[in-house]
Amino acid sequence: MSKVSKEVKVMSAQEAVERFVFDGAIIGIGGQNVSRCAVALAHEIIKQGKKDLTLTGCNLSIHMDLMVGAGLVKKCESGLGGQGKFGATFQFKRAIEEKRMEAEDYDHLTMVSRFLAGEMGIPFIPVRGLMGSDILNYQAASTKKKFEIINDPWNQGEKVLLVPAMEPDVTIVHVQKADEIGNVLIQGIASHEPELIRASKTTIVSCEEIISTQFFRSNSDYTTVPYHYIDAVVEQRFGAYPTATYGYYSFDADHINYYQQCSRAGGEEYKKYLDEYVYGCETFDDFIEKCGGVKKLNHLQREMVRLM
Amino acid sequence: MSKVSKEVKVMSAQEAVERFVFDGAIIGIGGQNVSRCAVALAHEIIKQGKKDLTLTGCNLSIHMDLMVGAGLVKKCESGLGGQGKFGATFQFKRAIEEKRMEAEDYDHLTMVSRFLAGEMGIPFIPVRGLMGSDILNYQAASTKKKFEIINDPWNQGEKVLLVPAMEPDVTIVHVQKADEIGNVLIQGIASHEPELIRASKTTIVSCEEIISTQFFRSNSDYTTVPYHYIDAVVEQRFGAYPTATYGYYSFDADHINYYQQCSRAGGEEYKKYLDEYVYGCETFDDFIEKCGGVKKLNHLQREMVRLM
Amino acid sequence: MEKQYSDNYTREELMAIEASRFIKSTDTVILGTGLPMVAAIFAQKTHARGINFVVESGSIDPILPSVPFTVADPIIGYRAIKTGSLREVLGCLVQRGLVDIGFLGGAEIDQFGNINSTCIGDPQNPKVRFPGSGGANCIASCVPKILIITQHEKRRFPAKVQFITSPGYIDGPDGRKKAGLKVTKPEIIVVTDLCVMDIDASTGRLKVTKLMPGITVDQVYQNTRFRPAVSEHMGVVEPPTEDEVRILREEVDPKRVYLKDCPKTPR
Amino acid sequence: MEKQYSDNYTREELMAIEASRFIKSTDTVILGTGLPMVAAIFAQKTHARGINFVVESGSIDPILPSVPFTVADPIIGYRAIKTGSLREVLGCLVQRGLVDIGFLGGAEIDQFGNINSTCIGDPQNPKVRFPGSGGANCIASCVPKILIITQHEKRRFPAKVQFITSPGYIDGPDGRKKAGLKVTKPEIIVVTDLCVMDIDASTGRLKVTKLMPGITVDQVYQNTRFRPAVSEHMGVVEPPTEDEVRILREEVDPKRVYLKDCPKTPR
Repeated sequence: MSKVSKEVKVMSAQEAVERFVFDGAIIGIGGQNVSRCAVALAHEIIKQGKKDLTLTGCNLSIHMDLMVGAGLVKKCESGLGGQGKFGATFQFKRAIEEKRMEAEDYDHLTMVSRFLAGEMGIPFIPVRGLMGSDILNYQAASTKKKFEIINDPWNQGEKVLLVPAMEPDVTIVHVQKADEIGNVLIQGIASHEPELIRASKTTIVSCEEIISTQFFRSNSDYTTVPYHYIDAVVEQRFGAYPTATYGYYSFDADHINYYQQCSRAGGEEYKKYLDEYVYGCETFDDFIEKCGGVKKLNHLQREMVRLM
Repeated sequence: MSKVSKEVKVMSAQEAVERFVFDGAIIGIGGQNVSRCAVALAHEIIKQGKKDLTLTGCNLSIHMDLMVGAGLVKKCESGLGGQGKFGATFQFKRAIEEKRMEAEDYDHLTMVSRFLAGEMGIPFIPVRGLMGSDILNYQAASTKKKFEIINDPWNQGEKVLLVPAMEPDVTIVHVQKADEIGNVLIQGIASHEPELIRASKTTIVSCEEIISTQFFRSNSDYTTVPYHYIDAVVEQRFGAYPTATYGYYSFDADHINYYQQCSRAGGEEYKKYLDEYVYGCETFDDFIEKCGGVKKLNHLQREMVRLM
Repeated sequence: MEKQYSDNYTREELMAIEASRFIKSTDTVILGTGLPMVAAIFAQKTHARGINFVVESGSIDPILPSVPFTVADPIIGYRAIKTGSLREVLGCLVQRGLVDIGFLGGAEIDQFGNINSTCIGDPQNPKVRFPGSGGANCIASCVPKILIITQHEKRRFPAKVQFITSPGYIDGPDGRKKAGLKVTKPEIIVVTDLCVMDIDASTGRLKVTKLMPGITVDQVYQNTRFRPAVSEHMGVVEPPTEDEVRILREEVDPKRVYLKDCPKTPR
Repeated sequence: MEKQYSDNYTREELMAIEASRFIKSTDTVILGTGLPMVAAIFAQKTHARGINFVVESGSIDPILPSVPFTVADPIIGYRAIKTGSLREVLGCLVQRGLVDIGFLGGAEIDQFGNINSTCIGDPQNPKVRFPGSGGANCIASCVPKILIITQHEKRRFPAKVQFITSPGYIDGPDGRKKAGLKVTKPEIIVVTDLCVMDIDASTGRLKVTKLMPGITVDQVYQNTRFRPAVSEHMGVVEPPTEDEVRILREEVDPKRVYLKDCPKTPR
């Protein structure tokens, strides 16, 4: 069996999640803060109720918080959980404080280094950070071995911290453009995603637009990740909403604030949010419609154009 | 003192080599086989007689052979010395056989991993190769510690090979485009150069064209390496001749074959080549002129256009 | 020409301006959001035009017309030299040792300059959970000059943080060396609404070097759970000029994203 | 339909075609120059259209209209899906375990499938120096199926290579495991102008499985310094069809970059 496929991989979010996400999976998540979070794919995972998930990435944001809030996540292993100026990821915060979920803390450099080790097929990698911090003094009960410190073979008397490669079972990312066999073009800031995608055993990519393979063959310097690493391509306009997709639309501060209000309140109010905006929407397009539809989207697109 | 400069760095090859290349330096070299070898910069190093050099890279090709042939190199530390179908790098081959030069052999993956460790600021990195090969059983007399094998802390019973970061003192590369503060755009295959440049303490880049900084600011997804890593920008059309620069001109098989004939013969015939084509050319433009000038270049440009 | 000091500025504004004074025109600065962004963009628009910013999410030397909303705000890549990746910024610049200044913040800062942005209470069993490190730990570990801007409240300045997310001097002058960090003696400068402190490398502890206008050492003591040393040559933070306040309000943060307390720019 | 076998082909051509038969349409193949390139492009133009090539210098899935001159020939990136870097190919594909087939060659191949492309004589003091490993060692270490095309000459097939540049089974069936390689039992297939051999995983040694048309086992023995085992079910290499020879000559290597011995295509 070859590991790499050049077949057409276009499918619905529903089919992609059914095929590649499983209970107990380690899920790599792309996006950062208010940019390019894989919200459409997170909604689908929630609707299908995939459970006992471990989420991993650098800046876990609203898509993480949604899955945690839906009770599907047993552990987060990341650099950070939060939404910057929009405040905490309250479901994440509360799940930890109430001991319903484990948190394995690293920092962003360490996480991207772990994905780098994963994509390079090496078992671990040194990092210069973490030493002297309490990040090394605590680890989640389910973590076997968080790090190792060895003597540097090349510099006598110096200690070096090693961290293990991270190879998620399945990664979900939202990008600007992909073709039907899975070539991916990320525009603007790429965050930890090139390493994350290549480190993952399988990857589902949702995209604003499916473009031709010929585009990649004519602009081969620009391809972010070739099809070798991609298992499913889901075409979903506004798939990162309410977060932004550079070049397409800005984030929707109103909806994020509303989400934060519900998430902070928790309980019934949060449940109502999920019922209304996730479970209550047959498709992600229905969700967008409910959040303001064309009018809202036109506004967010105009905001993005102004930035460019 | 800040380490990064945003000043204008445009200077002549002569000035760049005078300022940044020194006797005994470890020199990183870009290019591979018949593509984008930094020949103009190598010529300048030879004219200035910088000596006791260590050359490092992946596929060391004609630019390496020239510096070895000029008697400036005490060691090559690389994946390979050769010119593919054009045959051996005969000066390299003979210098090793006659024990006038050390060779420290790794393979390409290991070398690029060593540059990766260098650019990441970590002291070493694991690789999956080399184990079981004689590459680990022999090392050059001047090499202190070629590798280390440790037990994998995460996989009991497995051994892991570590190799040390490589941070050249100065790297020479030829690229398609750069701006005056040192932003670099490599088009087509990038080989080991992104890692090599970022791993180096200083870098001299020669380019086909100096373009505006505004180009980079308007196409910021495409920048190969930002100015932070570059110390000198040398504008030299055809600076990789007789090797190719993708998008600009193909390699000149005739001149490479002629070089190979001289290099294989060695002795007086090789000396005559250097006298005629390196020492005897005040500028690299003079060298190009001597090799066929405009007519030859037009031909090589047409050959490239046909490929695109 | 005599400087025209303003008498119309907020504490927040002076904190940002004072922090900006530690930035030179040749510095490479890694930015987070909040007042640090205000300080850094202010520096770029005034005395440090050559400065270059990098942002953890992958933006290298953008031209920020005014303060972005978050480090992942799409505007963070505006006219950048390169919109790259987190690895390129935190790995190939910060960890590689090419960044001169890093801004940090957190819930707690202790006498050794250690920062907590992880949790309050037993870390195995936290009472209050914060976001976590993000890029902060690696910046604290690898960058030789750290700037911190924070409100000076007692609960923010304990003798010992409950969780070291980002190491300062850990437990004394050799704390970082013992821990194995390569940058053993970074400058750490804390700018608060009461004073400016920096680490005395010989003790590994914060020391008050300047007071904010009108503030006394006693006020600092009263709002700090440890007793910082005070400089023999105690200074006073220079107030901003009218021009500086104007630039801050009209050019740096015209929408009052971070400067909440100051009046809106009349339009 | 009966196959129209050609009786007009060279040994080189049959070696390339026989090697191509080990490639499936779904394979990811890492290519070097020479006959391997002929074999792989031939496979792509005939029975393995879905194949994708990668090349160490950074080209991922190019469309090669005909054989390139070297792995760094500018044409190597022609209509590639991505023109990337050496790290992406040798690190993120080969070392990551995503490449199915690698082609290798060298000055010597021994009974364990070890390859020497470094030197003859004491490695500290070599009599003849070759180019070195290039990408070969990492391919031999990490790829589960290795194809080697080579002339069958006595000096090329010693019992033990003078320098293991690229490991085969090293010294026996568990050689790779003992050495710490992750791929412990790769397929290694050697196609020569006399025969086809592959590694018997139970002995870690090459075994003759097929003879080239008209060749005897004795001829193989006479041209090999070790005595390879022979398969109980010895086969004969299937000759090429007329169509195959035409494709090879007219489409794959029309300029006779590698197929030196066969007649030029009449134009």
